[in-house]
Amino acid sequence: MSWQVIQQALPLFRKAFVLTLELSAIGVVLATILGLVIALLREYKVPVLSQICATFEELLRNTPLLIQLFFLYYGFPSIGLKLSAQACAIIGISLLGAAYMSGAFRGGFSGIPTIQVESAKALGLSPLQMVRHVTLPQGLTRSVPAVAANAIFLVKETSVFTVIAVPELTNTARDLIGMYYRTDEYLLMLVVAYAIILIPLSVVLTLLERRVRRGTFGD
Amino acid sequence: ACGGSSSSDGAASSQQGQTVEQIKKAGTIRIATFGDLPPYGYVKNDGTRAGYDVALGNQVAKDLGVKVDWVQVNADGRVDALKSDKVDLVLANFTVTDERKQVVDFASPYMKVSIGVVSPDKAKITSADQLKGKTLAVTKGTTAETFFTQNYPDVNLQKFDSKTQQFQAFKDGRADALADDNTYLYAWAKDNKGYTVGIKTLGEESTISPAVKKGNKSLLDWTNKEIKTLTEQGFFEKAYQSELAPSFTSDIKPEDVIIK
Amino acid sequence: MADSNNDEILLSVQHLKKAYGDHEVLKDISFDVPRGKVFVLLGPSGSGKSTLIRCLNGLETIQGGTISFKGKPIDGSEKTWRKLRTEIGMVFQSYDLFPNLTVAQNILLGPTKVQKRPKAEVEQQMDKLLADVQLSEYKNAYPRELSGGQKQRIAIVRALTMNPELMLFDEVTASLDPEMVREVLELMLGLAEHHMTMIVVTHEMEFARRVADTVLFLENGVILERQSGHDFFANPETDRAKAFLESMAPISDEE
Amino acid sequence: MADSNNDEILLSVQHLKKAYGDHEVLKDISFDVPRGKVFVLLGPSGSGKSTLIRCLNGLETIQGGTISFKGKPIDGSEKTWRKLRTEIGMVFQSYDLFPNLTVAQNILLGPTKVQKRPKAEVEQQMDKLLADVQLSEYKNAYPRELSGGQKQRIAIVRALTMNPELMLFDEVTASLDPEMVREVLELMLGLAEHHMTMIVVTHEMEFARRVADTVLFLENGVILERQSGHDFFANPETDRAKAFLESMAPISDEE
Amino acid sequence: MLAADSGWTILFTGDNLTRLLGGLWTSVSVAGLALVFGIPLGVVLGALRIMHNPVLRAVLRLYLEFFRIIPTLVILFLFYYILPREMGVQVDGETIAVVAFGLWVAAEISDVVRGALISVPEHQVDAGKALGMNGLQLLWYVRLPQSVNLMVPATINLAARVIMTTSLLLLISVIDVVTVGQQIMEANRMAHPDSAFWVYGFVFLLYFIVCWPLAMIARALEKRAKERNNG
Ligand SMILES: Nc1ncnc2c1ncn2[C@@H]1O[C@H](COP(=O)(O)OP(=O)(O)OP(=O)(O)O)[C@@H](O)[C@H]1O
Ligand SMILES: Nc1ncnc2c1ncn2[C@@H]1O[C@H](COP(=O)(O)OP(=O)(O)OP(=O)(O)O)[C@@H](O)[C@H]1O
Ligand SMILES: [Mg+2]
Ligand SMILES: [Mg+2]
Repeated sequence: MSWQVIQQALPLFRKAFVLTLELSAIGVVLATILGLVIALLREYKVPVLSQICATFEELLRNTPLLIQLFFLYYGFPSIGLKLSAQACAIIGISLLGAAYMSGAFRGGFSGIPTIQVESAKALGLSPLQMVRHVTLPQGLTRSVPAVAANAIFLVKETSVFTVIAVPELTNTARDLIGMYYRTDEYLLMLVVAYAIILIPLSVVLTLLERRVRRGTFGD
Repeated sequence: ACGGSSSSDGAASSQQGQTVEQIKKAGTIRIATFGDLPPYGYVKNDGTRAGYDVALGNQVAKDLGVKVDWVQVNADGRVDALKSDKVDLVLANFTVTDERKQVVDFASPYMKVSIGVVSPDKAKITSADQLKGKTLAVTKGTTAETFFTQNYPDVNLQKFDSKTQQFQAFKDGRADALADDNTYLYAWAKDNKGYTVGIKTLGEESTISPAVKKGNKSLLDWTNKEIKTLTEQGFFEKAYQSELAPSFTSDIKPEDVIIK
Repeated sequence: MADSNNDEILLSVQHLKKAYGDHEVLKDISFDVPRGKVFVLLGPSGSGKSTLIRCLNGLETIQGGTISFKGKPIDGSEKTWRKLRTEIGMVFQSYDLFPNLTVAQNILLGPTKVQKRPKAEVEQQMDKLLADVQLSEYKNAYPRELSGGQKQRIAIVRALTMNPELMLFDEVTASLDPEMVREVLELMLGLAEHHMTMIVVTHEMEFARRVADTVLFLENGVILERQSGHDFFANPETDRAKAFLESMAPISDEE
Repeated sequence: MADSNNDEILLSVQHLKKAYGDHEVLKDISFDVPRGKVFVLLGPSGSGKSTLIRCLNGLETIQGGTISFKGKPIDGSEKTWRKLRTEIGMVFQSYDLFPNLTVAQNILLGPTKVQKRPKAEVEQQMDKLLADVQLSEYKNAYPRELSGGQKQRIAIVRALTMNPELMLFDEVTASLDPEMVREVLELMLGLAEHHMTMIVVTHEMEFARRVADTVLFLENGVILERQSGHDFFANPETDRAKAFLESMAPISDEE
Repeated sequence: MLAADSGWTILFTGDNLTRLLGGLWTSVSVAGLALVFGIPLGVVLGALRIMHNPVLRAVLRLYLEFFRIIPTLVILFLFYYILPREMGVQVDGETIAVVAFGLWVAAEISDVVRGALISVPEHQVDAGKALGMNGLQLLWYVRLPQSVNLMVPATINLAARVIMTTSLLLLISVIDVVTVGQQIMEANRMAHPDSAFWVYGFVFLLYFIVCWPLAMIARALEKRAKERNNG
């Protein structure tokens, strides 16, 4: 272990760290929004669209991100569609994330007791009013744990971007190892970098989860 | 190719790698090579390996009287394959550099090489200075990557895991040029119309050698002798004609590549 | 409860049929509920009481027969039911307050969003009703801060704030601790005294006896017996009703 | 239940204290249960009845005081309790049969696996007990095929097959449909008549009155009143007990 | 695009199809072995995690959190670079992957098992205790049988995830299905310049064909478990 090696690599790691953060943030936000839309389309069985969304979800959830990225990055140009590596990365993680987030949201919605829907009906609420005042707020609250777990999963998945030459953390570490052969130092830095992102994130999400649950359901 | 972990006797071997004796006793030699780099190391449609490096490896095994257990690596995996005892010998277009000498032992060279740059005819790059601010595709762990990182920090490097990915991305127009060993570029440019090796040599000319684990004197000595014998027997000349020549344009001569 | 003679029929059920798949749960049910009267549905578990009361609020689609409200047959469309539900209040066994809203928000939701009544007016009515049930202090509490009995009383207030003409109650005390049963039953007794039209499913026999103008005894999806409250408890006609009443009596009578 | 004079004290509780964190749930509880007697614990919700009865079976660790069984103080270790639990049977409010085992497997589990008694002998005993409660035909049924009342009766049989010297019951009829309460209570009355020593938490006042040799009235973790069953119901000493009895009485007495 | 000379034909040239399937088999067998080692270990760890020993629980929790926090790819690299050197033995990529994935599986399963075990209602455990059962008897007669129907679907889902994660094997020099695909693309780069679309597309499909049925089975079992719990 050499401190000097670590110091020299710091600027590069810092840049990679920021990029990983950016890509993760964009990915998680887009995935959440898109996932919610898909979940609502499926929950309310919007014709055609809900079937398309279901197929999309199954396809993405049951194939590895790495292959999805290869397909987007190397495969699509041969049929005339060329996207930059970062664009592929963002599209890949957002779509994959959306498929997972949709599942999380649908899980949240389906956890709402039927009695809640029935008492909303008994008050004469229209379907839209019911979504707005009853099912959406309760469903979102119930989704929080699964959404949080997915967010962490997505941040971790950004490591796969290494395969399409996006200079995020994993790519940078492997690159340095390949050039200077200081495996221990670079691996340590890599692990620490992910720990710095993910430990606070998982702590915050756990707290949020607890608060939301206590807030709404009192347990 | 589930590389058999023919793990053999004890601590001695794991410190310096397997000796020639141990390899002979085991009956197989494990050689690292590329799988996606025609005409040096690649896999044919029938699943068999072929190429210049592969031909050398087969000869080595024949002379040792053992079978080959091929381990496919990417450029950045070559050192670790040795370090972590996954292979006995690397025959994967391994350019000799000072950094690498500190972590592995190189045998006598069997090929000459230098960094080259290929670019589209439409926007031909003929000098390294033209690359400033442009995007250059390289493979991780190659001399080209190290060379540009150290000498031309203004060039945007796009770093890929494997040759396939590097060339594919370049062909998709994701980079302005691609740098790698000139020898592959000749072959690639011949296969791909519309591309020229605009810079034939950059930096110092280097050599390509077999590599063994640091301290594996037994195998190192044997390999040095083997290279000498094979050179004398004209093996490399023959291998050049059968493996490389068909892939190269006619302006490349055997003496550009092989060591006499 | 004195018989009133201006017998307007508020709700009329004719030949109602309801099946889940092949399983016929309600078979040819007919009865009329005059305005101001209290009907109590009794019957063993599984006899179809909940299903019947849910049909009366459009929560279940029916397979046959007609339900008429204020003389008009209901066409069964979701839209019609949605309008009617503002006139027919319902309270369920399980606490059905919305956990994400405060007591006041729970109560105001229907009147302001569905009935589009002015908020100030509804708030005034709410305050009065909350005061009646002695729960004014919980106006800004969330349901999780209330006991079961308090929750059920709020659920009743919520339904009442819609100014319904008919109230449906499905075993509203069944999940309550014994000590909380009374506070809810007393609230319902009060409603009956104020001539609210109600259909009540309950297992509390003493309460049923006091409150029922008419008892409908259901078994196997059929109305087996239909009597005034007093007569039913004093003198059940069928053996099944007799056995049922016995099974519900406290264990002491054996001594 | 006639007083018996050979007053062996089966269970003795002295100065028992139990707290959850800072919250003292039981404060200095003392009482002796003679063999063959039935003690009924009464008290409002949250007064500590369940906690107390769980302490008597070692399901809660206590913070002070001693519990002695058959004259020997219990050291409180899990191992000691494990041995004692084969002599102290317990039945809970929630149906606690193992859903993955048949009725027979449920009953045989404790005697054969824990007490290591020969299977044939236990089966004979089980058959007799099942016949007593008229549930022989359900021997190979799974709990999900039984009604709530049947489940609770099997749970009692399961506890009895261990040949306990003391039985603890915690509101065993509270989750039952009203029609099923009676069949369980009758089984318990039968046990009392056969001089099983029992400690019973219940909300069924009539049953309590009939079965109790002694009533302990708990409030806030303290035994507020301790009387013979007959006296407690006829003439409660404290105002709290009076109020409690009133709140549990059927709603009719207001008429 | 579906012309006879288009890229898709290389999938069926020579031994390419069997080679691709062979690569997939490598991936699936690595996943399979990792599950075979990881699941029993995970069950034991999960059972230990519901015990009251705080040190043991903290250690096991830390073990789980490590695998939760660090991306699987990074874990794979850690093992790839460090394991052979430290162990002083020759290990190939497959073995490393089996060990790394196996420990990961154990971590995840330990959480599945723990979650399932504590989801068994407390009153069931109390009922077991009231019959005088000891810790092991409670585990064996009460907790495990009542929670397997929760564990099985979660385990199948995990299996699908492990199979998908084997796509990373490419990065530690295992000849997996992607590597074979790249070999094919290189060998045919002159005749079929558009092969990337077809080869990667085909690999995508292969993964889907393996993982989707697993997901469907898991979902069906989950639904059944839920229905059984309610009924
Ligand atoms: N959603 C449903 N699907 C299928 N069958 C149902 C459904 N709801 C109720 N049933 C069946 O309909 C019958 C009547 O049920 P219902 O709940 O109306 O009885 P109940 O009289 O209210 O009983 P309880 O006193 O237990 O509440 C029962 O046999 C029940 O199994
Ligand atoms: N596990 C626990 N942790 C903290 N507090 C508890 C726990 N169990 C019970 N309590 C508290 O102990 C007190 C007594 O509870 P207990 O369940 O013994 O009452 P109870 O008399 O059985 O009431 P009920 O009639 O409702 O069953 C209550 O204030 C309750 O909140
Ligand atoms: Mg009902
Ligand atoms: Mg209790």
